[in-house]
Amino acid sequence: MTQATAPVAVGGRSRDGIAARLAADLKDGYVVNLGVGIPLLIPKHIPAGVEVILHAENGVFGLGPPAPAGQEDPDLTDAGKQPVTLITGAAIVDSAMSFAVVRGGHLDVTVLGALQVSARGDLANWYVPGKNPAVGGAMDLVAGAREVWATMEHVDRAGRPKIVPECTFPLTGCGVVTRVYTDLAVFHVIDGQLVLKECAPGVDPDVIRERTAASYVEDLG
Amino acid sequence: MTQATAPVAVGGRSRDGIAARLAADLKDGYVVNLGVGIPLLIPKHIPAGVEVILHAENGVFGLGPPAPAGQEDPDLTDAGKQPVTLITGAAIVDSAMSFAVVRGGHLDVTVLGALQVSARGDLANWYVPGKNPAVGGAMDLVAGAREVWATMEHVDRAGRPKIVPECTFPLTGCGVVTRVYTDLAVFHVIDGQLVLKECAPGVDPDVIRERTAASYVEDLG
Amino acid sequence: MIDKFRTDPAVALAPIPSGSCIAVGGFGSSGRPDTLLDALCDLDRRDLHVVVNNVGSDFTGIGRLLAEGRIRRLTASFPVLPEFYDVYFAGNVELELIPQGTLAERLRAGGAGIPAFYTPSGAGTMLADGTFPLGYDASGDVAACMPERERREFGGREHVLEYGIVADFALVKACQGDRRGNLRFRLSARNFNPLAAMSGRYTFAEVEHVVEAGELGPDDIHLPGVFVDEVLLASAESPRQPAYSVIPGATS
Amino acid sequence: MIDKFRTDPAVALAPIPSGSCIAVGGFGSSGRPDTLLDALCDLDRRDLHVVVNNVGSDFTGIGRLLAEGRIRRLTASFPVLPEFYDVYFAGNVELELIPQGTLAERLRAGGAGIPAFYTPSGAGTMLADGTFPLGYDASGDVAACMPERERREFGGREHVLEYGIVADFALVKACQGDRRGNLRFRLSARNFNPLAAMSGRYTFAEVEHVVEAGELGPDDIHLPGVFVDEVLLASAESPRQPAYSVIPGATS
Repeated sequence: MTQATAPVAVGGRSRDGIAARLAADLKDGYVVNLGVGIPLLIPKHIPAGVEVILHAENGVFGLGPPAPAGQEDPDLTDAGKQPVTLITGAAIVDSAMSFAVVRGGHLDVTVLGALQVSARGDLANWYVPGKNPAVGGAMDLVAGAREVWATMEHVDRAGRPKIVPECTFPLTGCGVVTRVYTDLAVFHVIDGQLVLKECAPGVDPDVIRERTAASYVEDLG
Repeated sequence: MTQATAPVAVGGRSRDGIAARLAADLKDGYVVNLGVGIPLLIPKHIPAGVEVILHAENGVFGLGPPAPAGQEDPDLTDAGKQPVTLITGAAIVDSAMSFAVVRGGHLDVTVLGALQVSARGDLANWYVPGKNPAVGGAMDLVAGAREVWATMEHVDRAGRPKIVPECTFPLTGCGVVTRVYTDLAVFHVIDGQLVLKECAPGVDPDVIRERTAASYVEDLG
Repeated sequence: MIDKFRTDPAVALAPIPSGSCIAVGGFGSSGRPDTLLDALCDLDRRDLHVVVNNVGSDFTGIGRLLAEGRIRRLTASFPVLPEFYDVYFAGNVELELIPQGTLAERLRAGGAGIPAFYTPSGAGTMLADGTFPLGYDASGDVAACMPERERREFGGREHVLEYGIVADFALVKACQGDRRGNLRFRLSARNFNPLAAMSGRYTFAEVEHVVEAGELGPDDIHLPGVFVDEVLLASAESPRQPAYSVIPGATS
Repeated sequence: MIDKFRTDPAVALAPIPSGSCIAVGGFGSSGRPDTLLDALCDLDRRDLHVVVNNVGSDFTGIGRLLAEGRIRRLTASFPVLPEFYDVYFAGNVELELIPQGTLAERLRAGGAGIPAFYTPSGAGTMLADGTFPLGYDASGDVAACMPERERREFGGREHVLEYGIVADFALVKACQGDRRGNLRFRLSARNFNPLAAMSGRYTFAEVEHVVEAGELGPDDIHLPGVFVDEVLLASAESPRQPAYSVIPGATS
């Protein structure tokens, strides 16, 4: 659609590559909530030997893969209303308990797609003004999870940076993002300050700098 | 012990008689919490055909009679830590849910013993200063139940009225009592005002007046 | 004897007047009480304030209420159905958009006698600062906004005050129910159902299976009957579920 | 692989320092985690802030902590044990006396990320007005009172503000537990256990029966393992329960 203004290709990770890079940071025993988009690519990249409990906000701890064709159960869906399966030893709770876990800080990581992330870790991911507003559990997840990892393309389809000094889209939460995984880089948010920790293979730090509107510190040690 | 100052006998109901009179006002389907003392005499007086769900604040809906000797189960006690049984179709919940029911107004009646009831329905029943303080669920019960029925002897062992203008013992709740059942009378609290509704058989209204320190309205229709 | 079983949804729901606030369970079509929602439509009730997590993706259930113009205000986290927004932007329905966890907690709080609580969810966003349009007028301008939330810091962090929701009625769905109103749900169809039931001053439950008192063990009841006033059998048209799959050893 | 099973209570609880705030499940001796409480005593931990509904009636469990002088402050609704009050009035332990429903809700709130909520329970009483003695000095005078609660009207009725309790650790007891920490309780031994577990930043559960993952069905788990960090087998000295009695048709 916007081919004319599309950014020049600079290498970096595919969407699956972003998911795989992030999955490598998941630790054994983590309880993890995955949003839609790139986060849904993560399960197949979780390293062997790492057992992660996937949480669905509608009350499932221990999501399995999508239900095989013909075995869909209308009483067992994920937060996107897709028929799913359970792992052995999964637990079901009601929605208040599901969010008690989230808000109470018992979720290790929530991985969310993002429209924008600001220099101090503000997140905008729920609403594009003029479109249809819906929030779901996003604001609870970013307020409650111990870690909020945003995953996204580094720039939007028009080539505009998505890591910005201040979010221009409505906020999901203030200062909540702890890491950003993009096709080009991995940032951590440390003491309210974005820190570039990694460039994707073959991506030069200068390329990241010119495609990032927010100021950040480099710590590529 | 205090025989010398004990009140002159004036007839009226026995403790079992108070319990039976109160039990006659329980309606089919009521969910009822019973405190210690006279309230524990109520179950055996519940009229035939009236099904009442007895609640124990430690999470039981559907208390049965005390456990038969030799069949006590340490995992099944009432709020007084006594081994009990369950009725068919009883439900167990945790303590937060147990009090969600109470505080949320889903309990039809709580029946409590009382040290004092005031003219406007304040209740004192949890603490005698100088003794060992313990509150349990009393304050939640009086704050939450739709009806709070106080049961007690009309006067204390020294003959002092227990229905008083203002409670002198520490309050359990303000304006919470909706009925009072004593050996001599039945009062309702209507619009913050005590109303004498019934004299016990053979008890003259004058006897009630002289043994009641609080002002009240008579409506013996 | 306590017998909360009723047979005719139209008779059971007849006391619900137009204009009521009704909490409804379900997450999409999963655990949604379609038998009761259909009966409410057939009774021609209007001007309803519906509290439900989402509208769903078609014109069944909440979608039918919407399509028939019966909803005055929707309190939800994720409306989804595009036609809902058409009606919203046209000024024909109000939308109170609430973070999902806050919505669940508000329903529970209302049922639990907690008039208000503080939560970090939504602090610093347009769902708390009084700028989110509750409704539009016929010319497409914002007619009213959701009220600004009271703010307060706890532990150095901003929180907002949210109020318990006490609905006039609740409509929920369960897998099993007995004559005392004890309910047991199945898998993720549980979701908002226990909370909507708690929130209702008067609660109707449709169940897929009517069971004898005692058939549900005391430790197997998800919601005690004290929260439920009437129990009806779900219509046979409601989808029946096959056995769900457990993937042994799968971790994702 | 997630394996929360531990075998030695002394090793498991060793990281709990003296001075900790510890939430404990149980109602009297029912559902009380005596194996863990004994281990804590054997580890000689002192100066503890214990949050538990009641002390019990003898010198086992919480009573042992008390008898050995390990408690600095007790947050409870119903201490009961006369010897507790001797220590309280002598100025050797503080008592934060909380209505039982408020205590349960405060534990849940702390675990659920709700920093504070309003409740009508206790409004207008000495447990809310700042006059209840938190502790005494050696000469028997009141050294400090419980703080006065903030008050606020909702619906024309006075309520008090109560804070969520986040305990450093929680000790709870369940009937069954699996390697992921999923727990199932039995009858009224459930009581405060799920709430104490939620409140703890780090939670230890003793279980009467260790079960395989999957042995507890997804709808049969009372507390999901996400709230539990370590699972230990209850000591064989803990009382085993006979089958409880259901009185068919009994209504009282």
